[in-house]
Amino acid sequence: MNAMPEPSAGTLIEESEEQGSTKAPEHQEARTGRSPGQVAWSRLKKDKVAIVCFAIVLFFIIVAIFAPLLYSLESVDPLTGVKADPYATHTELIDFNGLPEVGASSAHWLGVEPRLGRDLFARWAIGARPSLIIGFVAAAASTIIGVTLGLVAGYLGGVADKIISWVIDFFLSLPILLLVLAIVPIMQKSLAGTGDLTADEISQIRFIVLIVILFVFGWMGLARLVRGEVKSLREREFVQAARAIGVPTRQILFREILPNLVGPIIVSASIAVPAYITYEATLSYLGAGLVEPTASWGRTIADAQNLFATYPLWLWPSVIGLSLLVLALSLLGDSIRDAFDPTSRR
Amino acid sequence: MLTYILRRLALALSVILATLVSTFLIFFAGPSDPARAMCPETRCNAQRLEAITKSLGLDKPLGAQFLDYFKGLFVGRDFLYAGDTVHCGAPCLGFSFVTRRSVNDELFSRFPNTVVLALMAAVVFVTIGVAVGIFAAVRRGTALDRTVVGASQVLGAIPYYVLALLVALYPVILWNILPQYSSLSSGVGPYFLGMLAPALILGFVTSASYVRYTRNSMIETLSMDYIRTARSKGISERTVLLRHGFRAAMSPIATILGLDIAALLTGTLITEQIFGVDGIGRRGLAALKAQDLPVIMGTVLIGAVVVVIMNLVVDIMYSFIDPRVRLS
Amino acid sequence: APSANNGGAGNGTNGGNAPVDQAGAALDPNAKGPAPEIQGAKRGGILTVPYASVPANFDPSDQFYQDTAVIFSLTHRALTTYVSREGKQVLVPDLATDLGKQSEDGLTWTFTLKDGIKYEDGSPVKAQDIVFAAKRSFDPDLAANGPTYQREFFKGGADYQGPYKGDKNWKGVEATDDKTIVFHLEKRFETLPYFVSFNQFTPIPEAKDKKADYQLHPLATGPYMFDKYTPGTELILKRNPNWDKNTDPARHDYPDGFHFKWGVDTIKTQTAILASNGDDATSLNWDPIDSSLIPQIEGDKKAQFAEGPSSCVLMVNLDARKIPLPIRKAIAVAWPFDSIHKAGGETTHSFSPASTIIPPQIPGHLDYTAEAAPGFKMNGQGDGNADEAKKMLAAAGYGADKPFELIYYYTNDDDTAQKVNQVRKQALQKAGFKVTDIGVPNAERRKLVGDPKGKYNMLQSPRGWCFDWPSADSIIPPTFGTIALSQGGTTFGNFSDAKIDSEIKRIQQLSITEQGPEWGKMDKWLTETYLLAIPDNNDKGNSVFGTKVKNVVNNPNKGMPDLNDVWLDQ
Amino acid sequence: MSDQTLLKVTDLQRHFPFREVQGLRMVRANVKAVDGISFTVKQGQTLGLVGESGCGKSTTSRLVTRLDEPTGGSIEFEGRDITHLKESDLRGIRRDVQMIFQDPYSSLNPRHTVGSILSTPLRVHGLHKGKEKARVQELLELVGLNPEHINRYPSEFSGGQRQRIGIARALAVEPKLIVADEPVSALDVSIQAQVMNLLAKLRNELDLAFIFVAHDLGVVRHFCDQVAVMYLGKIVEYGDKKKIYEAPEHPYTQALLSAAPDINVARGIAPKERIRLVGDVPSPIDPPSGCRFRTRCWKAQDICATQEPPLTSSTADESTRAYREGGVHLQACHFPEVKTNLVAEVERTA
Amino acid sequence: MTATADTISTQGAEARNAGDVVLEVTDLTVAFPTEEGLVKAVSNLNYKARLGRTLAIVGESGSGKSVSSMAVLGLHNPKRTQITGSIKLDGLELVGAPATTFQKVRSTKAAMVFQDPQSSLHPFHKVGKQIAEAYRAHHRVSKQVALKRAVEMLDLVGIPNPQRRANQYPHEFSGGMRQRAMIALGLVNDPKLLIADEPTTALDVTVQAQILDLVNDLQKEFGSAVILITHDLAVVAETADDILVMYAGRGVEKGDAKEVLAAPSHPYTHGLLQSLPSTSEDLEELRAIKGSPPSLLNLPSGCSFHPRCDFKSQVEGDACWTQLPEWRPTPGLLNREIRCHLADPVATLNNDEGAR
Ligand SMILES: Nc1ncnc2c1ncn2[C@@H]1O[C@H](COP(=O)(O)OP(=O)(O)OP(=O)(O)O)[C@@H](O)[C@H]1O
Ligand SMILES: Nc1ncnc2c1ncn2[C@@H]1O[C@H](COP(=O)(O)OP(=O)(O)OP(=O)(O)O)[C@@H](O)[C@H]1O
Ligand SMILES: [Mg+2]
Ligand SMILES: [Mg+2]
Repeated sequence: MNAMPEPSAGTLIEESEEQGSTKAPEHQEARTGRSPGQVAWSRLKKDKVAIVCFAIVLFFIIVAIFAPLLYSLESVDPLTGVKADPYATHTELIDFNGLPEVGASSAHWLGVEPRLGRDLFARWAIGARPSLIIGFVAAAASTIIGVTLGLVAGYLGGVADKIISWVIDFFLSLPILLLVLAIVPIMQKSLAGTGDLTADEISQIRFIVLIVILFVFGWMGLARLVRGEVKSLREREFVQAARAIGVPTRQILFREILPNLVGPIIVSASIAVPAYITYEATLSYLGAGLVEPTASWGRTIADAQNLFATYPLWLWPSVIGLSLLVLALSLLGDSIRDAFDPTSRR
Repeated sequence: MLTYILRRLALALSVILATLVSTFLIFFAGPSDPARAMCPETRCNAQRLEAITKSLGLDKPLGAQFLDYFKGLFVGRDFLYAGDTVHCGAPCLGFSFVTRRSVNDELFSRFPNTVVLALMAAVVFVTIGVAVGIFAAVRRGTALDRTVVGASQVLGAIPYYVLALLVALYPVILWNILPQYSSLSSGVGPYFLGMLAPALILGFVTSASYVRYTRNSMIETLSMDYIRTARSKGISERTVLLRHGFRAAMSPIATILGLDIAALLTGTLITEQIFGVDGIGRRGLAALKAQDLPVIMGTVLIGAVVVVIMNLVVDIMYSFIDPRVRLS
Repeated sequence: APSANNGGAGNGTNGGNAPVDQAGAALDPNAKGPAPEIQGAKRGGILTVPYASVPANFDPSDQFYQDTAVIFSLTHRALTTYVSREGKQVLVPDLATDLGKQSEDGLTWTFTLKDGIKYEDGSPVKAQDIVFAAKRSFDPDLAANGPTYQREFFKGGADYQGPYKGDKNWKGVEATDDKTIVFHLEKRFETLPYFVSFNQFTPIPEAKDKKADYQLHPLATGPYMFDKYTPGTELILKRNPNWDKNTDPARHDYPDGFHFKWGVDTIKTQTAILASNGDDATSLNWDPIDSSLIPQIEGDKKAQFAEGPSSCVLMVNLDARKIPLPIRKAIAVAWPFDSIHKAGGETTHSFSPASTIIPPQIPGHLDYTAEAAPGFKMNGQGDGNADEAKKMLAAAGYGADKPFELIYYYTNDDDTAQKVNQVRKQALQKAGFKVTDIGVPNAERRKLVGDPKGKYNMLQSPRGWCFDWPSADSIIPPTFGTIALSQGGTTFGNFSDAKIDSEIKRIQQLSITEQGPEWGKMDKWLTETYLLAIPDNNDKGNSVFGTKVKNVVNNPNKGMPDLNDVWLDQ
Repeated sequence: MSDQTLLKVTDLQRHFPFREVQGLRMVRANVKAVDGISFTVKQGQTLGLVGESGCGKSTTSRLVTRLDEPTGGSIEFEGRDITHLKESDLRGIRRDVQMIFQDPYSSLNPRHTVGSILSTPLRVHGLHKGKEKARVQELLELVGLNPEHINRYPSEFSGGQRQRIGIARALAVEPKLIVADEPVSALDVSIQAQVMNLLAKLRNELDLAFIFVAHDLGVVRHFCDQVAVMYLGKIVEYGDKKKIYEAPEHPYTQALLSAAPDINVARGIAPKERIRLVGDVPSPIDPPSGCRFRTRCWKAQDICATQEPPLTSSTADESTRAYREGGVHLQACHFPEVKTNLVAEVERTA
Repeated sequence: MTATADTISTQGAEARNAGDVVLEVTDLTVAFPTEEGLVKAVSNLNYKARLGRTLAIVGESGSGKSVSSMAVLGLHNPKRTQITGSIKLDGLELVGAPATTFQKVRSTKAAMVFQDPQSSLHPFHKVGKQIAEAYRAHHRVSKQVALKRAVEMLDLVGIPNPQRRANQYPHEFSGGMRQRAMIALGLVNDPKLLIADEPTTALDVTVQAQILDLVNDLQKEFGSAVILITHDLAVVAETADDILVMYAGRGVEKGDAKEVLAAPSHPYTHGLLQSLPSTSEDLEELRAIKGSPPSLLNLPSGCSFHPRCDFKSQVEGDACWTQLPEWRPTPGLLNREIRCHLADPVATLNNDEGAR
């Protein structure tokens, strides 16, 4: 029978009965041969929105990395005789009411900052850095915490689960914005001690404090998600099979369960990045974010909020930069989720 | 069911207690020194500082301070002030370091404003969010759907306070289309009208996420087997969508809604600040600037209690929405 | 009072309106009520006054701030008060029949109450009530933020703890009968008539004292009384039916009431008031004008803006113990006045550059401009000269290899202060100084700069000084006398010098009219000889008001308008 | 087939405790999923477990494979008590006792290739060191899959093929006993037959013992030597296949057999008697007193409510075929009665 | 089963003559465009359902049983489904009919009982209300009357204490009772056709027997046509009159149920029967059909079953993989049709059995 020609493709023939038969079964092309991650990736590559968003994010990353190179393209200011620098103040370009006397020019593509006369383009370009660094670092850190605690709670169950779930509930009950606003200075103080630190050092400490606070208050969602997933995965038969085989618990967690969480974890992390960026900007607006002389979009928006009519060049580039980055990141997050879970497709 | 409620109640209490202890430790044992913040700049000498420290009760050991605070919460406590004992009834949140007034007065008098703002905003975002979300779900995949979802995403990406500022400035101040906030003392009408602008923008921006929740929930519900059953009965598509789809799709939304309202009760801070609404968020922010610990703590505690209670309410409410939970 | 300006430590460049010269000073012991009508003034309407800061309380014993003083002058009458006459502030009797009678030795002052003065509830005001109020101002809890002159000058005042905790037999102030109040002093206090215009000398009936809660409704004696007060939020005043205008030489009662709102956003409020829609047309705000609105108030909204000097002078405080005089001069040469003002958000309407310690509105003000180096005038203007400062440093033996280190604290939880620090630091570094800028939260900074043993060598407390009454004896002694330093406080220069102290003592013995010119001379001498602090600017006050608000005039002693004279064009 | 006892289960119990508020009191209650069952499995023998949903079949499987810990009774494997062994001490047992699962979709980790799935047991137990790949390919061939598919993911295989991979995984450690929890329930008839054939072949070639859980009586009859019928956490009838099918004594077994639809009806051969049970299985939280089946039993009398019938050999009627042919046959009923005409018996016709 | 159907069921209904065709499906093709391509779930399906008779549709998972019957009630998303051919329900053409037509025929002319009663009943609505709603959708009656009707229906399907049960939620029902409630829901408007899609697959044997008995009893009382979808041939043997065997979206054999099962004439039907363990108890090995069903994205050319067919060598030439066999009567058998190229399938299949 097997000698029969098989002109039709697409059917699986399985040599089930004749043990030891060396004839290879026919290929079956309907079931595509890729892991779920690969499937998601190939879907993502076909998603036009995702690609555009990725390009935007990439653009901002490049801006951030090459910011000094970018603003060095501005020409020398004829009045001050120096090249733009995000930190150098030029009050000579400012009138006695604090407003710039120069507008946008080849020396200052976006003009200069009211009151201080710092180059706005340089500050805008370098201002992409804090957003991106805070977004990604805090997301990475909260992902690690969330996944670890979620895994432990979900798999071990019992007391560990009770404790971790309680901590999650506890954190979720806190009025986070207010608490964060209150804790930022307290934490900065305990890190920095009192006095003895210069503005630059303080601004660096503040940066770290912000990242820490953001992820300390941001891991619960993922932990809950992972816990739930692990709880259901733990009952899945392949995990039972691994246990029946005698695979040690740690290997079950990391080799059997964790790979199945890659999807939700990536999705959650991709949603966390824009959320943290937004949060940083909000904190800066409320005065608990980054401090001078750090250039950040959130800070610029806070500074410029009242001059958006009088001096629009100050506010809007940062608003647009921030909104565009957040939008691109969250659309990208959506695309990633869709790629992992096509049933939620738009 | 009763087991469940009792367990939730115990959990809620433990969370509140933990919030209490941890905020107390963070704020009171933390490195900031409110006495110094209080001490008048040029006249601050050692005795003066000591007197202030003493009058704030900060000279006692931390444990004793906590016990005092704790006692105040449950049975009230007495404060010594200007040679007089002032009684502060339970739940006593202490006395403001700055205004020397009872924190209860400070916060509870403002809480209604926050509640009104949050509820008005909730009305806005629930109406817009649910209506648009259902619309998008039913028209799933069309250009309209994509526009709605895209717009909600754009709205979510713009920093909220920029939008709020624009609203506060143009329609309210410059064009005078919407009235400015005014306190209840200037009349009920002006009060609610004045809440309109902050509630609208807060609600409108929040509705972005509700559009997406509702849409996703509705889409998921519409793929359920029981919707197919409903269709097979020969009832109209509208009935299928509303009586069968909507009902089930709304129950997860109700959960989120409860939590969001709870979150709004302490999260309207930016809105309150920008529109000058005299709520507890704004008061908390002012307390932060003045390092007025009892007020900060009071605000945080009220926030936590509200969240915990809302959580509880939502859980219990959920069990009424979903008979499967109710009777298990 | 110390300047409340922590952040900018500003100084100005080109002055806007010239300050009203010596406008703060005149006495009229014979003034009688009622106050003359203002031409064209109408009665009626509610004036809304939204502004940014939040008064901590309304206890008369605890008041020391200008905003509450302006509000209290609507509701409360003290022994004396000021009226504005042709731009000058004139001290007149208020509840008292005259400006007080001084004993021969100058250690006893006697005031007599007018007849027929009533509280808002109709009960009569008695001398005992004023005595009780004065005693109350000694309570360390209730009056924590109030002035402290009474402790320094009143007999036994240094140890007195007020009527609740203190010695029941204390006799620093007493009522000899229902109408007579007698002050017993430790030392001569020529300017006591000014001091008793403070709210601490408005009557409080002991029977109606509610201690901490009294502030919720302090009994009014002025044309208005508390209607509704929400601490931290708003205060609504209505007419007081028991105010008799015939006893009051200083107050009008044109509007039907006032509505104060606190903690508002300055820029939005000012924008709204300039737009004058609805209630905004009858609103007034006295926060410093935001620079974004300057085009408007210099343009077509000119009529909705008033400005004038305030009581504050700002200085760059140097620790003369740690910085030698040549270096102090080099700092003065290098100091980037303009940049600091710009970065601090100051505008031409918020200050005028100063070259003196005593502001122009004070009698005896001597207009001089000292030089830090030949040709380098210390007029609070310009952006400093780094090259010249470098040369001066080199002459003093400092250079790139051995820089002079300047150490100061600045507020790092305030955005403006951080920005100011940016430009200040850059300019000083450019001049060759090594700058150690220590950023701390504001509350922390206040403690650190108020400690004479602090690590800083400049910018310690005070940053400036706001006079409490229009006489230089409320400026020079508290800021240059070394008593403050020896008691664990800080002064301009943190400097202890017998010559300065004896000069202060000498002038204080003179009569109130003789003192003026002597203080003026001392001012010049202090700057030219010692340069303990670099004069920076005189603060200005301003008001922005709606189109229906009329007769807004700046009070040069307060930097704010007197609301007593404002009326609404309905 | 030797007579050596491999597994001995005595009075095995698994109660899942939970708390509940009743009135004003918090009470503890138990889901009595498995409530005292005993059986033995000898080398090379296959024990079938049948019963309605929720009667404790899966729980028993999980207890025997020690994926779950019993709350009472004992499990002995090759004479060794493994009832409460810790995970670390179970390694040996994990090699000897393996499990095959019901759902061919969830029983394979979608993130691992077939090669990795099959080499994990080898790695864990240190088997075939250095030659794992060859062994994996051997296993694939053993279960009738293409050994070249070693790098494919489970999603690339059909349900039947996946079940084969699951079987290969169980075989990888060369176990002595395989517990198969409904291994063919999720498969279509045509595929089911393939898998059943494979299992039968492996059983014969490797001399494996099986505990075979199924709810399809036909499948159990085809595959097992002994059958245990479970009802609400108890074994109600136990015996050689022939006895259970041809001469069931317990009313529940009889009802079960009678309820199963029979294809032979199409050939005009209908069983004489049809027993239809009413109602559903009661809750295992609060099982009926005495005989658990009494609430649905048509023979129930007062004694059934008060006294729990033990699992014993009935005083069988000598005339029954079952008695004549000998073999084990235990049942737990106060009023046992043999019924022989519940299943259509046909000789296969040509 | 003690049903008191005559009191409620068929009042006012037109006379029902057993054997009348209620549903005629002709050349039905249902395809779903997906990311990977067009899924042809059903191709060229033909069958008739008659009053008073039970038609069993059998086939392996994915063979298109559910898709074809859902097409009858128009339950596919019209935007994402391509349906061609003809579905005539009681003389009404449904392919291409507007939504309102479907609304009218659903529940009144044809009703459906789904496989999983747990997920097919709305968890938030009481059972009685759900049944009453279907009644009210087609009868202008008050809520109370509809609810009374629902209680009667629950009683009819053998739910004890129907009054109380009508007031409960689905999750308070056991699996068997839920399926009874679904049947009550299906019959509340007295439809001419009841489609039961694997109504017992999720149930235990003892409950399954109860439900199948119930369906049979009710059919006798209502005289309606029943389409019973299942993959359990034993169930077919016990309950169905007619049978349609489907493979990969196509019908392959149809005829009298008992006859087909006793003597199949299509290799696939034959293979299925051979795979059943119960009939071959004494055989060491079951005779499985090799391989597995094809992907619907890419059906084998010619006869879809040919890659798995043991008998294709007995067909002349390459017809099996080049030519789609048309329906034809089975040679030598009455009332039997198959789609197979075998010249004499009966003999061929008999030979096969004999050979073993
Ligand atoms: N982890 C658990 N906690 C509480 N109850 C459980 C747990 N596992 C199983 N049960 C209960 O124990 C009983 C027996 O369950 P089990 O899964 O062993 O049944 P089963 O015979 O395998 O049924 P099925 O045929 O449906 O697979 C059921 O009532 C089940 O609800
Ligand atoms: N909406 C859809 N989109 C794409 N493919 C579909 C859709 N609905 C069904 N299918 C596919 O159509 C085929 C036939 O499905 P159908 O549900 O009719 O099978 P069935 O015979 O009822 O099987 P089962 O016995 O498993 O219920 C399946 O392969 C299924 O995956
Ligand atoms: Mg099971
Ligand atoms: Mg189906």
